[in-house]
Amino acid sequence: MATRIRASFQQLLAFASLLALVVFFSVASENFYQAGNLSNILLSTVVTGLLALGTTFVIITGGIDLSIGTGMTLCSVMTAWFMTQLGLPMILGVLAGVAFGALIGSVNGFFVAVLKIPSFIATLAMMMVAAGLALVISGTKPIYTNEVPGFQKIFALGKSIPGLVIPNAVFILFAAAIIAGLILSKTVLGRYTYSIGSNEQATALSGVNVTKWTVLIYTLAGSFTGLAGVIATARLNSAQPAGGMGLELQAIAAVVIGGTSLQGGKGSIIGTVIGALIMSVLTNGLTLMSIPQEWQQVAVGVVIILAVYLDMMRRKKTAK
Amino acid sequence: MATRIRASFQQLLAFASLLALVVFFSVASENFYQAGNLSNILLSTVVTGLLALGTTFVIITGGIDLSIGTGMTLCSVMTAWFMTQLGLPMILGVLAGVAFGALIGSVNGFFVAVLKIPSFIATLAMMMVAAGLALVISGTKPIYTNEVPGFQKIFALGKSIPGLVIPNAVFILFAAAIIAGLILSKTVLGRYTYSIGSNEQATALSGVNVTKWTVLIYTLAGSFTGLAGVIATARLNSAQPAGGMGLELQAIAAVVIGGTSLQGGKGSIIGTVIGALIMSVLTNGLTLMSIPQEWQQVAVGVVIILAVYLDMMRRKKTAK
Amino acid sequence: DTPAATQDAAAGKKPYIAIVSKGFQHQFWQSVKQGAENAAKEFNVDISFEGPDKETNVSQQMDQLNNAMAKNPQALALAALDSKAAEGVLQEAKGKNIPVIAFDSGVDSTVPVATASTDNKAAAAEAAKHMAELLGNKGDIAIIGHSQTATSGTDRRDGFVDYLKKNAPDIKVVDIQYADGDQAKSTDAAKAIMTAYPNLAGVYGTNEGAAIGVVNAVKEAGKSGKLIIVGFDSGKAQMDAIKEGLMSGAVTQNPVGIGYETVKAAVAAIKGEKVEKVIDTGFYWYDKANIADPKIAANLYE
Amino acid sequence: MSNHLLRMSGVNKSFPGVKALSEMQLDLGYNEVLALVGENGAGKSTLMKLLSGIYVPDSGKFEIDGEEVAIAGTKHAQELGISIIHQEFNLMQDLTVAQNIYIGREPRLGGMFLSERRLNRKAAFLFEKINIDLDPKARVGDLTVAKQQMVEIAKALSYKSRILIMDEPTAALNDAEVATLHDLIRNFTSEKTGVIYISHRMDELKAISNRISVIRDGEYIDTVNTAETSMAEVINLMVGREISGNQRPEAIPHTSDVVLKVTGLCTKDLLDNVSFELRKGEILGFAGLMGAGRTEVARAIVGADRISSGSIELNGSPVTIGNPAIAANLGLGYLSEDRKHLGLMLERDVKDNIALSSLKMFSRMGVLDNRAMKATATEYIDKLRIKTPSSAQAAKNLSGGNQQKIVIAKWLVKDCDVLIFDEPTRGIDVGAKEEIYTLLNDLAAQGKSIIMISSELPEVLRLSHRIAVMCEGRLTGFLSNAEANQANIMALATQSTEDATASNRASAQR
Ligand SMILES: Nc1ncnc2c1ncn2[C@@H]1O[C@H](COP(=O)(O)OP(=O)(O)OP(=O)(O)O)[C@@H](O)[C@H]1O
Ligand SMILES: Nc1ncnc2c1ncn2[C@@H]1O[C@H](COP(=O)(O)OP(=O)(O)OP(=O)(O)O)[C@@H](O)[C@H]1O
Ligand SMILES: [Mg+2]
Ligand SMILES: [Mg+2]
Repeated sequence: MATRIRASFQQLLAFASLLALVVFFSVASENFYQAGNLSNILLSTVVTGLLALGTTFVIITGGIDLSIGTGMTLCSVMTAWFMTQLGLPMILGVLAGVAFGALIGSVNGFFVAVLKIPSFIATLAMMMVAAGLALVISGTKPIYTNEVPGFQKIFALGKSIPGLVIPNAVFILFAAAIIAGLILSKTVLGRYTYSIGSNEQATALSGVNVTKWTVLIYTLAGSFTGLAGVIATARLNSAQPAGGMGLELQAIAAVVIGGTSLQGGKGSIIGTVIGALIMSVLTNGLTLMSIPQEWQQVAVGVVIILAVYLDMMRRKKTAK
Repeated sequence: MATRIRASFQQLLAFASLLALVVFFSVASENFYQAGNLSNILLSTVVTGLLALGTTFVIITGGIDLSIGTGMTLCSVMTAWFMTQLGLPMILGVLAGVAFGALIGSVNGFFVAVLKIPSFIATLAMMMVAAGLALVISGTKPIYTNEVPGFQKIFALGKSIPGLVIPNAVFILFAAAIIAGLILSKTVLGRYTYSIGSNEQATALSGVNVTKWTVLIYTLAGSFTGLAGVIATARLNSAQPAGGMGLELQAIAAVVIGGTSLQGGKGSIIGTVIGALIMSVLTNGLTLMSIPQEWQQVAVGVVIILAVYLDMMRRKKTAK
Repeated sequence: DTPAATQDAAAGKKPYIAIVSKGFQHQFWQSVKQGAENAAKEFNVDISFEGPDKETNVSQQMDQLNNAMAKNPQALALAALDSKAAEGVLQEAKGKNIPVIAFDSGVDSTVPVATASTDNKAAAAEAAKHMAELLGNKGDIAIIGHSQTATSGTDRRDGFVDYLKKNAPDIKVVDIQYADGDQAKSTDAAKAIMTAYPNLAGVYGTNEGAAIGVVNAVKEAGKSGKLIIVGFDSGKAQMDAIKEGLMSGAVTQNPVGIGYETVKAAVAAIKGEKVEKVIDTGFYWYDKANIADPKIAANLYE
Repeated sequence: MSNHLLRMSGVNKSFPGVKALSEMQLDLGYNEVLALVGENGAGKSTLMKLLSGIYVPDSGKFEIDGEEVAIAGTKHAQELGISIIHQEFNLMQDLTVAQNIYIGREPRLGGMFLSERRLNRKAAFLFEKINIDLDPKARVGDLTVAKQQMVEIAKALSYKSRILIMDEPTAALNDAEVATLHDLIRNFTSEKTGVIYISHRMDELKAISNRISVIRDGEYIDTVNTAETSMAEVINLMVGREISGNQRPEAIPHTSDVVLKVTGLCTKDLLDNVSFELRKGEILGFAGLMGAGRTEVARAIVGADRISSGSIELNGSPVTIGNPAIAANLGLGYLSEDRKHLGLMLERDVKDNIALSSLKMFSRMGVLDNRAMKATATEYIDKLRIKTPSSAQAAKNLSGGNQQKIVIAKWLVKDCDVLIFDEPTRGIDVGAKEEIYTLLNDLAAQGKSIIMISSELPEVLRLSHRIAVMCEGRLTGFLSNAEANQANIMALATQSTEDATASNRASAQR
């Protein structure tokens, strides 16, 4: 009980960081605290947020996933390819996109768990392979999906709830976050995610098939990458085969700002969501304040340090 | 003794990987194994190689340094700025450039050792700050150094050894590697690098001032980043303020291919040098074979996995 | 008067124009920004200028577009990385009566009231024309590109290659490598190509970084003067190389002019004045002979 | 000059939810070995960590040679002449033995440069002086737990300290090594020095200590002169009740089914043709010197290490066990000797640790039943008397012995038919040991089969129906409980290869 209260207190405080930023920007720029802009912020969180959800699992196991950025790009290309070249109906195309992400994840998992290659290097290699394959498969050209009726509307920009300016993509992110949260806290897979991150050897000696579960965890993480690819495609109505590189660092930053430890064994989905929001509030707010872009980069760096440091200080206090 | 033999055997085998690549490309492309091209390969290794040297120390402590890519860019800008705006004589400019790298490193070290921020996140933030500052300081314009007499010749392209086509930058890399190797294996700082990476807590309990030494180690690593910035400036006769991002991953890949463990506690400079050479031989060879670039990325990814996997298999065998 | 402008007049503030470009770090975009700022001062308007970190980052540009719209601009200027992806925001702007000005390679849409751009393909063809002349219409050449996906990269490649195919079929493009416009990477790639094709007669670099990379490569390989090099854009290093004869010449667009014309058109649109649908900011071939020509020099940046 | 080398009084220390020490007092005389005993979680390690500068006391007075000192940190403690062997290892696995011992005090070639040669020579000299068999150049990570313990001991002795604290140094040592350690201690103590010695092995207190201080639940109980006090009295002071039981088990009838049959087990490194049978309801003790290969047998059986040849039959049918998960599925559990690295998730709570092996039991279709997990954890906290504020306490905050109980609980919850316990009572106090013995006996009585590896011969004799003895990777003999005693076990445990080949040759000639 005590720990639960303490844990939620911590998240409350991470949330406080986010609120502080929101209040600051609301004062600094009149355009910030407006329905339309808040919905922009949420929308710009979706892809990084989805990537961060998946990678939260990987990081809790003590691993890291550098392949999510270009992996997302590859999934985006594959989704568009499935729909337009292969002619799959929309919903099948979406599922195939997610499944392709899961496939990438399972390959990562295989390298890490079966071949015992450090996750940093396995996913770094996958990052390059995915970047290359996205260009190869697309023929280095965007694949457009505007011929797929309803795709953009349903999976990105449509506003299903009347009266609310929030687009569907945002709801998909929140639904995914809830599912991820439940998996992490309520299922065997979630528990093993923490166990493996806490002490992999002890977990293995306790009779847990660490290899199998690690592959599964990476596969799950990959399916979030796949979903991110689908949403990115829907939003742009096209798969953009270049790019994606760098997104992984943003996603990882979101996860860490959210209080998940890179040492493994600790972390939460709600933290990750807050972390992702902090990142996009920051970018949005600084832009609205018309800060020159080079200074924005500096500011984001400084805020990351501050957020993580304050979070650590609070933890220490609550732990005392 | 036995361990030493085993260690050098391992490096022999990593070296064999490199040789295998060289042989392959020599067969695949008649232009590969030619003095001029080999010197090209060496020259293209210099900057990543220098970055990899510094980051080897950080990785052996169990940390990671993501700031080396854009940090190098910032050092390059500062070097050019010192020489042209501040009008420092060349040699002082070079020293100031290296010192600036050390400063960046010491800030990283401060965050990691004093504030206890995980190195991944501290250096990620520094990566962004450095990228922004490079643009700010340069006014987003390249700073040219062709007015500095001898700079390019002495620190990059001049060929000091008659009859050899190898440019000075390459000798600087090898000199730096030798110094790094000596520091790592023969000095107290090197010993504590391994010790902190093996068990930071135990090292601290043994009365070693872990905070101080960690800051020093990051500072040392930063000075290699500074040197890389100097050489990059000399080679291009200008500081290019954009870019540098992504270089850190190449450098880390080189370190890991060279057998240094991301868990910390293990690693060697000779391995890093071989790792860096493997990366540049690969890029050069694939380009000579006119492999389309998207396939090159795929190939590099695959080779990284293979190299690390084979290295691990061999280790297992020799360890037995 | 558009409603947006009326609102603004009531608030007693300068009109505000949001500019979303394709990049911000590179010289070219900084020159566009410079031109825009010049115009902003001249016409007494506020502007903001923003672009993604990389020309491949379409979704970052979408976020920047959204952010720009959140600032309720009186006009929006856009150099779209992907026109179709931007269509939604363009429609939103249209719905809110915010005039849109397209710039650089333009926006493939009916929404923009004006386009201030250069035809990248035509400019590349101009470079190809000079390359062909200098080579006597035969020989092997290579291209160092700056992007295999961004339209500026593909247009400058395709315009060049297509011209040669049509007009100088004996010139063979033996290899194309891309190096993100990074000088060091471009240098290494060009050196490798020169090694693989020892008889290479010419190299074309598709932007400033690529062109300088080629120049460096030739210098480092000790082949100065043995290859024909043509480039794109300007910058001090490239201009020096041309003056020294290392490079035969390059095509420059008019980035300052693009920025200036864009803002000028936006101001006109805000006032409800008629603007020209297409504002061709032009491109120029420059070489050792005409580099000092004031008409040319005005389009070059250091 | 004071007649106390070290004296502390009025010491208090609290952790969140735990009052670890209250008004604690202790004094150590010159030329004295003071034993400090108490149940698991009594506060012994905490007190020593205060003394060595790792924790800061809430309040309390510390005097050395009668002068009050405030210990500001680990380095300061070293400067004050206090050195400590922690209950848990503090070694750098990737460094060599010599590098570990002299970390922070490396011989230098002037300035920053190291002299590896002088370092190794210095270490070799130290080992010779204190008569420990260690290779200065061996990588610590390659050593067994026992050897690592020796490294810790050598390291502590290498400081020219006056107060030496040893927190359960013998938990991982067998009797021969314990004897060596006692010699070291006797050599160390002098008119200027003293030793605080923490142990749960009552038998050795008599041999080594001058006085015994007893603490219970963070409070000081009493200090007695060793020579004048019986161990029963000490135990009584410690646990506040009588500990009964010294009965020895009967052999299991040969008619009982063979549950586990291991034939010709070999590993690349060490094991050589290990064959044995384990019957239903049997406790088979494994005895042997450090490095004899008992742990390796266990790891090989559960698939944690690769075997080069040999076969395993479970309930009469041959099985291939590629990893511990397969073993667990077959009802074969292994409790590791190294709880910190191989047993516990230190950052996770008690409940998660206890449930780790049995999540299947606590879940339906992959969804966990947290309430059931908590109930079970609470049940075992009571049953094993694990001292913790709640089942939600992080494992790292528990005392060493209580951590060990968690690992045991983990395997008790998982309903295995064959359990391999490797040093199960390492760091567990006498009272709790009895409880664990009772549990093991109960399990055997229920028809479970148990392999118990232990370096404490009394424990092996106390529990095992049968005893297998190993030496240098081979099984050198089996003894029934009735015929076994310390002498014949030691004889088999030291029957090295030469003896064996000699006797084999002899028997072949016969
Ligand atoms: N860092 C900590 N945080 C919270 N509680 C702690 C911490 N360290 C120790 N404790 C608690 O303090 C009490 C005393 O622990 P200590 O380790 O001193 O026991 P011990 O006498 O050494 O036991 P053992 O014989 O099992 O080693 C225990 O209840 C333990 O759970
Ligand atoms: N991680 C390791 N790396 C290399 N050798 C090891 C390792 N662990 C154990 N050994 C070696 O294997 C042999 C057997 O060790 P094992 O731990 O099985 O012995 P044991 O009988 O259980 O003794 P102990 O009482 O030390 O646990 C020893 O010679 C030891 O040096
Ligand atoms: Mg203890
Ligand atoms: Mg053992």
